[in-house]
Amino acid sequence: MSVRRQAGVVLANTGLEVKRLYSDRDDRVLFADLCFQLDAGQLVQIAGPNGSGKTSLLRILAGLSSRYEGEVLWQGKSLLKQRHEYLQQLLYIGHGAGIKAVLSPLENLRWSCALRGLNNNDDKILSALEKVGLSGFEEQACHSLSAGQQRRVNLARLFCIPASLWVLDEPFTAIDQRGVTEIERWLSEFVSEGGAVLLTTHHRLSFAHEFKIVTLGEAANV
Amino acid sequence: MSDSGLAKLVVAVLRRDVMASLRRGSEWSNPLVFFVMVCALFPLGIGPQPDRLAELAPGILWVVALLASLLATDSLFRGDFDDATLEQMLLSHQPLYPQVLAKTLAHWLMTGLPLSILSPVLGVLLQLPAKGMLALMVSLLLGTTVLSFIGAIGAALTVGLRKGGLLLSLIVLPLYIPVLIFGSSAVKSAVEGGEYFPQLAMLGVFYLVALALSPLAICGALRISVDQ
Amino acid sequence: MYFDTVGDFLSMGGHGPYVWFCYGVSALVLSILVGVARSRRKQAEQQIRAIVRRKKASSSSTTQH
Amino acid sequence: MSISSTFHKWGSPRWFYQFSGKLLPWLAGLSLLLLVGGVIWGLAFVPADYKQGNSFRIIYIHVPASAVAMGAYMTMAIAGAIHLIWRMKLAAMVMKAIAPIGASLTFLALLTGAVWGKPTWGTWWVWDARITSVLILFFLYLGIIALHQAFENRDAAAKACAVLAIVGAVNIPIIYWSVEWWYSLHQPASISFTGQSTIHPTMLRPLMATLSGMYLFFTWVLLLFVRVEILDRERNTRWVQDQICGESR
Repeated sequence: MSVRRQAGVVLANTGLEVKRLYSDRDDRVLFADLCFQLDAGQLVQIAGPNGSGKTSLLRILAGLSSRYEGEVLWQGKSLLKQRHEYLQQLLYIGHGAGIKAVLSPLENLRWSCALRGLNNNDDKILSALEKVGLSGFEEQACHSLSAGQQRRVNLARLFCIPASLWVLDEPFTAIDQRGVTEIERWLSEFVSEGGAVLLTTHHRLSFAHEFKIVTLGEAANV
Repeated sequence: MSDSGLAKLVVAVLRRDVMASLRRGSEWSNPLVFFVMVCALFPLGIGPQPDRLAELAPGILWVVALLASLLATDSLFRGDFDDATLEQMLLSHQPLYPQVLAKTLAHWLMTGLPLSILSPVLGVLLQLPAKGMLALMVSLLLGTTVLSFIGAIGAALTVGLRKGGLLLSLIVLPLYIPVLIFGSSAVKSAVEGGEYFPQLAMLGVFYLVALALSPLAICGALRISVDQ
Repeated sequence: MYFDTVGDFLSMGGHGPYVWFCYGVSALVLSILVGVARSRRKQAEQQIRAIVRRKKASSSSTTQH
Repeated sequence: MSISSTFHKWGSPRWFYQFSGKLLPWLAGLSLLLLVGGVIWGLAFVPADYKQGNSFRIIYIHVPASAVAMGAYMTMAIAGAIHLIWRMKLAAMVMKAIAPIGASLTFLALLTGAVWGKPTWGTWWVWDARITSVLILFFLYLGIIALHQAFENRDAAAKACAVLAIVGAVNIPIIYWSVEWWYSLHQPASISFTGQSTIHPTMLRPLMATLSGMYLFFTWVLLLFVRVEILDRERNTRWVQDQICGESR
């Protein structure tokens, strides 16, 4: 119910494939020879201490950063060659606010949806806001919401923008214990419907399915 | 991508930026206040003689309008960069060009447009003859748009830097020169009773060139600034 | 030679100071450019030698143990 | 295929370093010969200008400096475009190296222009079209240098400067033409010096010598800077270490 795939899009088995990825920051190697695969219906957690390059990795995989060597494949083809198709399937939520504080949750999400070519879908936005527990706050300016609520507005994008790959940078930041359990449930729902999730977190995931953990920060010690 | 889809995208971005700017208030009012204050400083600096002021008015008004527009430019992408909504624009599968175009136009609506509308009042303060008012307004309407587009390139280049403000002026001011030359010259010609349409036509050419080309540079610059 | 005497050549009909100043500053600026390039090259060479020395030191210490 | 392989070769810092090493002595010798020879020729042997007297002799450094400064900006913009389009690292190094050289030459052009103005027009600074254009070029260079310094990340700095250099290069013709137009509007009648009427062929020949000398000098210094940049960037590679430590032994 949470995955609204666009009609005609058939998910290939191989989702994201990372081959011999290398990145450094100011002559300090973040990771080298990094390989992993994320298929449809899977969740991969990127783990590692602060400064080990988790956010850098996610930004590379989202196509925001070009500071890497190696290959990133999406459905068997290089990311660089099919950026448009890839972005249609990708939903990236970074650790930034992702919302304009002076606008209301509804206005923020309307704009986010319009960027993805989704217009006049207030129903979906309202139900997404309800799902993240913000009904009643739709028209209130975001700066009057708490940090956790603001984070939830940002996460509500998961439910009003169709995608088959979620890339989430620390989605549990500022979220309370009950909210964390909820988000874990959403993730497992999405995965069981064939979605793929890549996330970083310091939190111990309790997740219904099996999931892979890719640990960064070991390459740097070599 | 259908044309109506693009139009909707432009409208959505435009509406969101105008709304955000109106709510915050300072974003559109500060450049105006700056414009008024600096124009008021000139008679204090060079003396109150009406004929002297009248002679200098076209140049003063244009230079101060240019500076006001420049000061406002730094905030064009900075807010979106800080709250990471810029990432959403870059990661949309829809083209960046119309989004950037809409953002820059929204910025002009909130800065250049009120500036141009207010300019006759300041013209009166600086003893600008009535003959020059129309030329002043029209030249500012066209010229400040060009300034917004050129400034947006600089803003996009410096948005990832912590101290972008002063640097932005350094890299953008030389590029403003043609607009300043033709804008102030239009007003001057009008005051002297001459023909000022050629200057406005030139500004119109700059307008079209800036409209077509600068979003390309802005898009590239934004990608570079986010990719650090 | 266009000028009759060396004194004429130096004074250049009163324009001497301007002309000589221009050429003096030009010579200075151009040689500074070359000098800066040279000194930066020396710096870079020193750094690279230091890197090589460190590499050798570390490789010889590992072979001993 | 052949174009791309040529590009590949040219883009290889190692190849460029070794190739440019062979050019350096020739460039240095020829440029100094032409510059010094042309200047001596222009200073001592060419007859004085009948209007300006001897102050016109500044032309032999002023004109080459401004012409090469202008050309250098365009070269920088082209290098920037190559860097952005083909992601060639060498182009980024060329771009970075040109900025300070170009700025120095523009400064020289401004200074010699001002000093020339004093005996000729009786004032240090004239807002004439040419000198104003050079001033704006100087501003453009300063902007590039400031932008480059502001970035902590080398790659981002190079790309940002490339965009700015291209934008500047597109604007330069517009700016120059605007300034020309502006000057024609305000030109005071008292200053009616025009270059063409007074330049005599005998005056022109030394100018050709210093002009080509300045181009060669620019190329020489540019290569020196780019080579240092290559050493800096590739200092952890084997070939650079062999190159430097092999030379000393």
